[in-house]
Amino acid sequence: MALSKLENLYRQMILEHATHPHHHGSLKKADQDIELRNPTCGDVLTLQVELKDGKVADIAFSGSGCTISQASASMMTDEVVGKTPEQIGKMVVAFSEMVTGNESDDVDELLGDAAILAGVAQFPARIKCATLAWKAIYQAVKADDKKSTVGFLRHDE
Amino acid sequence: MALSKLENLYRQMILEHATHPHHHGSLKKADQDIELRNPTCGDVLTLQVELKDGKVADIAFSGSGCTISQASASMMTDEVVGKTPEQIGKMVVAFSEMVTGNESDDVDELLGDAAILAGVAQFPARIKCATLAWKAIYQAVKADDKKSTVGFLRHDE
Amino acid sequence: MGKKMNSYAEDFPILKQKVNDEQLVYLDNAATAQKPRAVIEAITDYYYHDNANVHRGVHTLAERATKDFEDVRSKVAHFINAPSKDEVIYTKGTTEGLNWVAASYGQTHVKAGDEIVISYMEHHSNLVPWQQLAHRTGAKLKYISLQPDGQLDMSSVRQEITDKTAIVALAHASNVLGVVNPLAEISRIAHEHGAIMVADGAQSTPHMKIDVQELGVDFFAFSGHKLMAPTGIGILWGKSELLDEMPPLEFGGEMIDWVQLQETTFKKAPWKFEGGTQNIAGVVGLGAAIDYLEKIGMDNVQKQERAVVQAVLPELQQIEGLTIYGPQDAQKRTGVISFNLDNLHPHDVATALDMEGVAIRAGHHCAQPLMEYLNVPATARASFYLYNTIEDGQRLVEAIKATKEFFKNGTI
Amino acid sequence: MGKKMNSYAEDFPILKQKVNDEQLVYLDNAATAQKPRAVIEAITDYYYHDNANVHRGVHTLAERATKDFEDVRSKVAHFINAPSKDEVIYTKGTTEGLNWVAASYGQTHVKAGDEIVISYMEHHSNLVPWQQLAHRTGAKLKYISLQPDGQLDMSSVRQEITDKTAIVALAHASNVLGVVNPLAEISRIAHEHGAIMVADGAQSTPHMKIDVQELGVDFFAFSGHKLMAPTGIGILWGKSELLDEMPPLEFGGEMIDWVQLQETTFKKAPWKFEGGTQNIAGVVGLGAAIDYLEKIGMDNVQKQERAVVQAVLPELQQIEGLTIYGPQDAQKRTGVISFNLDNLHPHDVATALDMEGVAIRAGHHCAQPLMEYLNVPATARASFYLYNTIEDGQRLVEAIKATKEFFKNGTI
Ligand SMILES: Cc1ncc(COP(=O)(O)O)c(C=O)c1O
Ligand SMILES: Cc1ncc(COP(=O)(O)O)c(C=O)c1O
Repeated sequence: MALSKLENLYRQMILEHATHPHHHGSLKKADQDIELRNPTCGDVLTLQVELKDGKVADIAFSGSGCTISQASASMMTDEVVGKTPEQIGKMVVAFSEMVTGNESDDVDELLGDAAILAGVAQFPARIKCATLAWKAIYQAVKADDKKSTVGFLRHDE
Repeated sequence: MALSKLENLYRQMILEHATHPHHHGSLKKADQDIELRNPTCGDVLTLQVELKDGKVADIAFSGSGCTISQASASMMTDEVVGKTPEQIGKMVVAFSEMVTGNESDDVDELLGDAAILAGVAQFPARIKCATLAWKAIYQAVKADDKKSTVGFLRHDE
Repeated sequence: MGKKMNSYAEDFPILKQKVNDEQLVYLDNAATAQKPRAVIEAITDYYYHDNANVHRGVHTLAERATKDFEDVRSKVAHFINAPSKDEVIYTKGTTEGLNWVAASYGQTHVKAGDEIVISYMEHHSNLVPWQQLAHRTGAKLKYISLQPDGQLDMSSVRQEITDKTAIVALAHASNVLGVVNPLAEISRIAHEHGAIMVADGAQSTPHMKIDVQELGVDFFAFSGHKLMAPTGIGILWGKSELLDEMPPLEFGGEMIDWVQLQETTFKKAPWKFEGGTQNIAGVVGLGAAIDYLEKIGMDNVQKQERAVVQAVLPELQQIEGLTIYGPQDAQKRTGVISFNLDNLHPHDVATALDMEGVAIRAGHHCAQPLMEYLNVPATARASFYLYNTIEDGQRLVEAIKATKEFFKNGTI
Repeated sequence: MGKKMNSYAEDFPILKQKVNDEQLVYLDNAATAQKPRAVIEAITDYYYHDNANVHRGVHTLAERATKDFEDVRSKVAHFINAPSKDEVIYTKGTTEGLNWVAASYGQTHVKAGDEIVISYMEHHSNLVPWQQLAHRTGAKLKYISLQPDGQLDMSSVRQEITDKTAIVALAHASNVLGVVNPLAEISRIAHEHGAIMVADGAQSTPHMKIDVQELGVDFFAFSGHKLMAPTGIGILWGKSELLDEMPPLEFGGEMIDWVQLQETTFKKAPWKFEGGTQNIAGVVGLGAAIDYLEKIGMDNVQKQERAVVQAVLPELQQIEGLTIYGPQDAQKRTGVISFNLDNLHPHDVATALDMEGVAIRAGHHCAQPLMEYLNVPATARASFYLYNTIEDGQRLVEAIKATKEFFKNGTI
């Protein structure tokens, strides 16, 4: 049956992250506090980031969204802790490329567990769900960056 | 050659009326003074009417327009002198019907020479040229009539 | 009732395709309808034989195009029982029609302190234009509440509409809840208070006989594309007394009577609203869509859809964990069925159904205030049209069950 | 140059028909262009395979339609060399695009005492919106004069554009005089005075390579239907800094970011301007038209048309009693040729030509102030496009001669 194909998208690890998201909640002390929406589906994501020594020291997210957006947010928060804005910038680009079908060789290394979201590339309508959290962290750590070079960040749809 | 068909439209009498229009000019004393335009082709028609004893006593028109609109105006002015508004109303309806292809048996009687414009029915794009003057006389003698029953009078195109 | 209830699907070539290796079941009709062969061929015929710009031309093609263009206006007038074809204005769609009423009639008739009354179930296209008009004029925007089953609360109608009300604007049929609002009655109430009544007919016109005079409304807007006609064409109907008072909004082209360097006079309605070259092929396609629907008869269209809903709704209601919004009685519904499954996000449900070949929509359906009112972030929505069969409904039910099964090990 | 110069006509099925028993020669291209088979088939393919509403959908058809819709935006950006696809807004046509600039940018940036500068050759669509904006804001509308041969008088340009000028709005190419205006130079002058430059590209975009950056303009509007694309679709391009400042005009549908009961936030440009369901099939058709033209190359399109005009113009000039408006030098012209014959009314000429199978237009061409300026009630107009051949031009010449002969016994 056709739902078997769904397993490419909803891998076990993704379902687990969505059901029991990491870093879910809020921070007492945040340097960045960002709310992003995916108007198409009604998703809301609030992201808080604490920076120390030019690195992400702590992070938390909350909001409502689908399995993919929740899992992606959970995985993203796992991966960016301890990273510099520059490193995060590279991760966001790699993630953006990966979910639009241009997977590079080093995604596992760059993105860790989040690389499992590569399957989203086969579900174009869901790309926006996967990228919402990455869009948020990108804005949080590079808030002064006007014209982004990351494709999905410029498309507001 | 295809222009021979043109003779159905540009009959000799029509060309004569257009070249030497009757009642062309203006009245010293007019009871009605109406300017109508055919915005599609830039035609302007000014019509002046003098009424006496409930009948059209004198009439004059001026303005610029194509052969058909000038000839039609000239013929119309010939036919309406001495007629009551009621009679004119009937003539206008008959003319409107005739040029849209619904010629009745009594057009010759009702419209006199103007019946020769029946050929316009084969040239739908030119109906508006032929009816402009009739629209004007209709408005001149029935200016209080709100919703006209004459088809072409309601269509502003 | 036989199994193969109708053969209308035969007229819609797009339905004969596989999507994700499954036979397509298109249940996103509230978003846009598919087109019968007759409509698509009317468009190609137009481009292959008659294409020309309208009104201005003396030559044969221009005359043919103009005749087609104006004949469809009469056809539309007949379709919605408008008193005159001169009250039928071509627009881009419902959104443009409603915006024009707000920007032209509203801007010139609504003043500070006036009230504009809409409801919690409105589509953004019948909400934001009024909200922004209220901002611009200092008027107050008020909302009619809903009963628990999603129907308009008539006591709230009577309470919100007052002598201060200038405009009441309501959906004729909801794009989420599947209810039809009693506009004839509400028009009477609005008129008693000296307000005008604007109807958003986007979701009703495709599915039932419309009689603007019986509804008693002052303006009625709908979209061609939800009615089997092409995209980019819609209709705004308005009472001629009101249209006559309204200033045009888009200047240029055939809407003009006479232009001088510093002054311009405009044509009468409907032409004064139709600035620039219109969507002529869209108009031709709209005419073909109306012909197609009228040949079947709008009452039969409605019967056919109701039969499908009556068969499907009870089966949906039996799925454990499935919440259906709006009336639970199939007699009180249109073919729009919004739902949520367990605590799955509707987006996940829609993706799963798409894998089964069943095309539905998920999201806020351009009705965010309604989502808040229902206290859900979003819903899934299946919506039926003439060409859908009871088997299509069955496929929906099966696909939902399979989705439930797939996700039973839990997500959010 | 061989006799059968091109075989493009083969791509346009509509041209293969008889009109009044004569083979059709379509020379009304400035009003609207015919569509190549590739464009018509793109529309039917869309309706037969992919039709769905865009942006909002999760299912496969919706995703396909959305991709098509957004891909064409990039295609258009490339076609006019726009820096970003986000500056490309879908409209109904040129008229809507220019009206939006006037109603949104103009309304929020022009104040009493400011000046708006246009020219005597403007189409009503690039005249009345500015005239009405001037009325609403108390600004002054000024006109640039023309040289005797119909070209813009550059000394008048320098005189009319002053430090009070807020907006300069000009046709890139005239729909009557066949001239192309030197927009790059005028943009510089406008910018020196702190004014913005709006270009009406309706008559240039179909016939020559457009580079909005080279032209230096701030807004550029054109229509699909004159460019072999469907009716009901057009483009407004604007610089993103300006688009960002502009309030949206039509509310509802996908232009929205977030709607609350009393407040709404909007998406960014271009989406904030695209209220309601768009003309999706029209967009797909526009993409196909651009593909068709780019495959040939816009420079070749221009060359082809110029060759025809170069062959036809001298022959027209030799007809006694024929007045041709605009430059008499074929090198300085587009394929638009307006004329009058003796003291015949152009309407009579157009009817006579139609009898010969030659479709031209007669009237004021939505340029009444220009007619006054030229001191004629109306003109006849033949306009050529890619698929027209030298033989088509010959047919025009012969038909005009026959008309002259027919009416030689005199009319008005
Ligand atoms: C120069 C010019 N500007 C504007 C327009 C208006 O274009 P549209 O009718 O497609 O809006 C036209 C076409 O009629 C034109 O020739
Ligand atoms: C109830 C309702 N109103 C208005 C609209 C807007 O219609 P359109 O997008 O065709 O302008 C829709 C469709 O999305 C609708 O369902």
